[in-house]
Amino acid sequence: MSEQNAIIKVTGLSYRYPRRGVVLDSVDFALHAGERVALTGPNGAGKTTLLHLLVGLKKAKAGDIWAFGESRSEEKQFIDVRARAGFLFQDPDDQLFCPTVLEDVAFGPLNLGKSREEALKIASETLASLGMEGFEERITHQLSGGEKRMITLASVLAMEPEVLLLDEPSNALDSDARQRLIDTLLGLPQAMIIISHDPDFIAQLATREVRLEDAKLRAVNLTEPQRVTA
Amino acid sequence: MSEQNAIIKVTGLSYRYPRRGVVLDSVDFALHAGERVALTGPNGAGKTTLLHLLVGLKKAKAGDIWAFGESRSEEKQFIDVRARAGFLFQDPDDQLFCPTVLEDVAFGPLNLGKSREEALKIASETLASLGMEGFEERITHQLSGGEKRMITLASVLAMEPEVLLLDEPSNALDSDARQRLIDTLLGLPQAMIIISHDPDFIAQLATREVRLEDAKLRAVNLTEPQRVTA
Amino acid sequence: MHIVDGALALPVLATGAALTVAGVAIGLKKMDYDHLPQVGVLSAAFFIASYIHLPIGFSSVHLILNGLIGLALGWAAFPALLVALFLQAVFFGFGGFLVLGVNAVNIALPAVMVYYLCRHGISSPSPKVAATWGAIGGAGSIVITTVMVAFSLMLSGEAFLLAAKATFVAHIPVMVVEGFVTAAAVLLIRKVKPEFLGIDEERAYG
Amino acid sequence: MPQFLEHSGTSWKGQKVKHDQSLIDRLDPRLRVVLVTLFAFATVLSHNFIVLTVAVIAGFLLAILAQLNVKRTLRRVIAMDMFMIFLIILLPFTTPGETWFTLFGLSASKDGFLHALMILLKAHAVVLSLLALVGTISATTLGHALAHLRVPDKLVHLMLFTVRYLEVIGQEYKRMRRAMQARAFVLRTDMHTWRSIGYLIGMLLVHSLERSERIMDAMKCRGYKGQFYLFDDMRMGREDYRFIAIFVPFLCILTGLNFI
Ligand SMILES: Nc1ncnc2c1ncn2[C@@H]1O[C@H](COP(=O)(O)OP(=O)(O)OP(=O)(O)O)[C@@H](O)[C@H]1O
Ligand SMILES: Nc1ncnc2c1ncn2[C@@H]1O[C@H](COP(=O)(O)OP(=O)(O)OP(=O)(O)O)[C@@H](O)[C@H]1O
Ligand SMILES: [Mg+2]
Ligand SMILES: [Mg+2]
Repeated sequence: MSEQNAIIKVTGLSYRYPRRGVVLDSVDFALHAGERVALTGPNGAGKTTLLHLLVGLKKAKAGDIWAFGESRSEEKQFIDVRARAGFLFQDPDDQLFCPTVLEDVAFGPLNLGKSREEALKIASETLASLGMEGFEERITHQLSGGEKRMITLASVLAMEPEVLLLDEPSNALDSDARQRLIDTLLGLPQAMIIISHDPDFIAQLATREVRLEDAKLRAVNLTEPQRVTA
Repeated sequence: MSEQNAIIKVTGLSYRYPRRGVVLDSVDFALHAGERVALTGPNGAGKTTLLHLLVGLKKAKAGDIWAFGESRSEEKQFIDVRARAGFLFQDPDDQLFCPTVLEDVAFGPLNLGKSREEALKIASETLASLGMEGFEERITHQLSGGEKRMITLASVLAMEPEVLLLDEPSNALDSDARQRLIDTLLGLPQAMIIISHDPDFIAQLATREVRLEDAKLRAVNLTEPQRVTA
Repeated sequence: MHIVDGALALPVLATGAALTVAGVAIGLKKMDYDHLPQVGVLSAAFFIASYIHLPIGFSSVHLILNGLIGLALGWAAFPALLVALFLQAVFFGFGGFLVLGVNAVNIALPAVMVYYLCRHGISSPSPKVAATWGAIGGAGSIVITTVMVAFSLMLSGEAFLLAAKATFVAHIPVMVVEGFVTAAAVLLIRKVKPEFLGIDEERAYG
Repeated sequence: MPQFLEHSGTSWKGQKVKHDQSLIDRLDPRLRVVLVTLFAFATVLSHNFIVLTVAVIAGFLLAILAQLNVKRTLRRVIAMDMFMIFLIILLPFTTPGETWFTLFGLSASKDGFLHALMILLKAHAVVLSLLALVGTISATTLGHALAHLRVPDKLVHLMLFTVRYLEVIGQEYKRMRRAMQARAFVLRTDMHTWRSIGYLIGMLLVHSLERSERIMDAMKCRGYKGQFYLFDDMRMGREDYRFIAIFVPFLCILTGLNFI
C-alpha cells in the first residue's frame, strides 16, 4: 500500500485532545526524498501535534503511518523511526539536558549504540560542520537563544537522520542567527518538514507548502516564483 | 535632576551576571509620554535584563533610576513602580499562573486593593475590550500561543498601568494574532517600550528605536518614513 | 518506603511525630520567605521523582532522591519532604496519615545527615571527587532511610523482623541506582548552576 | 508501585480528586480536616475487631457520600495495598503462637494472621476517609484551611508553592522526556541510562527553579506582596453543625466500643 518513494506517508490520521476536541481530522500527507515541505497554520492548529504523531511521541486515534518503507503503529516500531528521523523541538530548552554541548550532541549517537569514543568523535565533527567548533565545553544552559538552536540542530544531525522534522526553528532568533540557519538548512541533502510562522523564512527554504487549518491539511499554491529555490 | 516629562529615566545603569560578565555598561535612557520605543539587539544582548532592572526585579550594580517623578533604588520603592508599569514577559507561560483566565486577569486588581467584585468586573471588561470575551472560564495552560499572549496582555492592562514594557510580544504568533496585537497596541494611549526581533512589527509600531549591543545602548536612525506612525 | 497506618506501635508513632516537629521547626527557622520558591521546587521534584520508574532486570524501581534534596536544602529538607509526603498521603493515599511523622523523619533525617556528610565533598574542584561524594550521598541516604524504616518496624514488634530485613534487601538495587543518578545530577548542577547546591563559584571553576 | 500507576501524579495540578459534587463538598474544609484526624486516631489506636470493622464500613460510607470516582479510588487503594502486601503475607509466618496451617513447611500462626488483618482494616479505614473528606478539597483551599487551623504560615505557603510547581515540573519533565525519546533514548539497566536520568533530573531542577523565579517575578509585577487570594470563604454553616451532630457521637461510640 505504501508509495514507492515516500519516506514518510500518513493516511486518515486523526487526533483529539481530551478537552480541546479534534485537532487532526483524517489527514493525508507524504514526504518524498529531497523535499523541504513547509507546514503552516494558525496558532493551536495542531502542527506540533502532527509531528509528534509521525514519530510516535503521541498515539494517533485513527489512521496509518508508514515510515522508511514499513507500517508503524506500536511503540516498538517507532523506536526505529526516532532513530532515523531528526526531530528539532519547538523550544530548544526542552531538548538540551546535558551539562556541556559536546555531551548533549553525543547523546543521540550513544543511544544508537555507538561507543563513547565514536560518539564524541561524531559530535565534534558535526559541530565543526555547522561552524560551531569551540563550543564543545560550553555549558548548554548559558547559551544565547541562537546558539541553543544551532546546538540542538547539531545534536539532531549527529544521529545522521534520513529526514528532518523542524518545529519553528527560527523562533526568537536575531537576524544573523536566522540567516546562518537558512544557509545551513539549504546545504543539507535530507528531506525535511519545517513548521514556521515566518513567510520570508518559508519562501527562502520550502519547495512546497501545506497548511493545517480547522483540523484539515491542504496544499498551498506557491505562486511567487522565489518560493521554489531548490 | 530628573527631566520634567520623562516617565522613566535611567543614567549610568550597569549590570553583570556572575559568569556571563557585563551585559549593561553605563546605559542612559529616557521614556517620554506618548512614545513607543523599540528596543532591539542580538540574542543575549541584555534587553530582557534591562527591563527587569527598570522595575527592580534585578538590582542594578551601578546607576540611577527615576520613575514616575521619583528616584527608585530600594525594593520598597519599586513596589509602586510595578503597580504603575505593566510588564509583559517574554514567555507567557511564566505569567499565567491562575487556573482560569478570569482569575488570572483579576489577580492584579486584587493586589491593588480592589474588592473581589470590582476586580472581577474590571477583568471582564478588559477581556471584552480586547475582543476576548467568552474566554473567562477557559483553563489558562490549555490555550494556544496566540491566545496566551492576548490573555497576558489583558492581565497587564487590567491593572490600568501608566506605561507598558513589552518583551517580544509577537513571538510565536500567527499572522492574524500578530495583526490584532498591532492594532490593539496602536490604539492604546500609554507610552511603551517594545523588545522585538521583527523589523516589520517594529516598523508598524515604534516612534523611535534604540539598539543594545556590546553592553551599550545607542539610538538608531529611523530612515524609512513609515517607521514614525504616531 | 512509605509505611501505612496501623502497622506501627504508638510509641514509635509518637517519637516519629516529635522528631518531625523538631526537624520542621529547625527547617522553617533556617528558611526565609525568599527561599520558599526554591524549597517548593524541590518538594515538587521529590513528588514527581516517585513516579519515575527505572528498569532493573525484569523489575523496576522508582526514585526517591532524598539525598539530592538534602544536598540542596540542608535542614529545609524537613519541611519540603513533609509537605510532599502530606500531599501524597492526602491526595493519592500513598502512605498513611498518622504515620506521616515517622515517614517524614525516615526520609528527611537521612537527607540532613547527607547534607553534613557530603556537602564539602561535592564542592571539590575535581569533578571525579564531587561525583563520588554525590554517589555516596545518593546511595547513603537510601541506606539510612531503609535502616530507619526497618527499625521503625522492628520496634513495633518482633514479628516484623523478617519484613524489616526483606525491606533492606529489596532496596539494594535502589541504592545503586540512586547513587549513580544523584552523582550525575550533582555533576550537572555544579556545572550549570552551582549556587543551587550552595557551591562557591570560584571553587567549582578552579 | 506497579508500572500502570506511573504518571498519574505527574499530571496532577493541585485540583481536587476528580469526583461528582456531593454533600461533603459543602462542608467547611477546616471541619473535614479536624474530623478525619479524630477518626484516624480512633481507628489506629483501637485493637478491637468490632471497632475496626465499623470503621472500615464508615470509611466506605464516607467514600460513597463524597461520590468518589470508583475506578480512581480503587487504583489508589490497590497501590496502597501493594506497599504493605509483603508485610501482611509475612506476618502470619513470623508471629509466634499456635499453628493455624502450614505452607511449604512454614507454620502460620493465627495470632499473626489476626494482626495482619487488623493492619489491613486500619489502613483501609483511614485511607478511605482521608480520600473522601480531605482528598476532595483542592490543594489551595486545603492550604488555607490549614492556615486557619494554626499550621505555621511558612509551612502553608510552602505547600501552596509546591502545588504550583508540581504542574510546572510535571510538564517540564514530560517535555524533556519526550525530547529524549525523540533522540532514540530507551530506558535500560545500564550506566548510560542512569547518567542520562541524572542529567534529566538535574536539568529539570535547574529549569524549574529558574522558571519558579520568573513566575515569582511575574507575580511581583502584578502587585503580589506575599499573600494568596482565594475565591472561597470559610464559614461554618447549618450543614456543618448537622454533620458534627452525627459524626461526633459516632466517634464517641466507636471509642466506647473498645471498652465493652
Ligand atoms: N496536552 C494537551 N491537552 C489539551 N490540549 C492540548 C494539549 N496540548 C496541546 N493542546 C491543544 O491542542 C491544540 C494544538 O496544539 P499544537 O501544539 O499542536 O498547536 P500548534 O499548531 O503547534 O500551535 P503553535 O503555532 O502555537 O505552536 C492547541 O489548541 C492546544 O491548546
Ligand atoms: N541568571 C543568569 N545567570 C547568568 N547569565 C544570565 C542569566 N540570565 C541571563 N543571562 C545571560 O545574560 C545575557 C543577557 O540575557 P537577556 O535575557 O537579557 O538577553 P536578551 O537580550 O533578552 O536576549 P533574547 O533576544 O535572546 O531574549 C545572556 O547572555 C544570558 O545568557
Ligand atoms: Mg507548535
Ligand atoms: Mg529576552
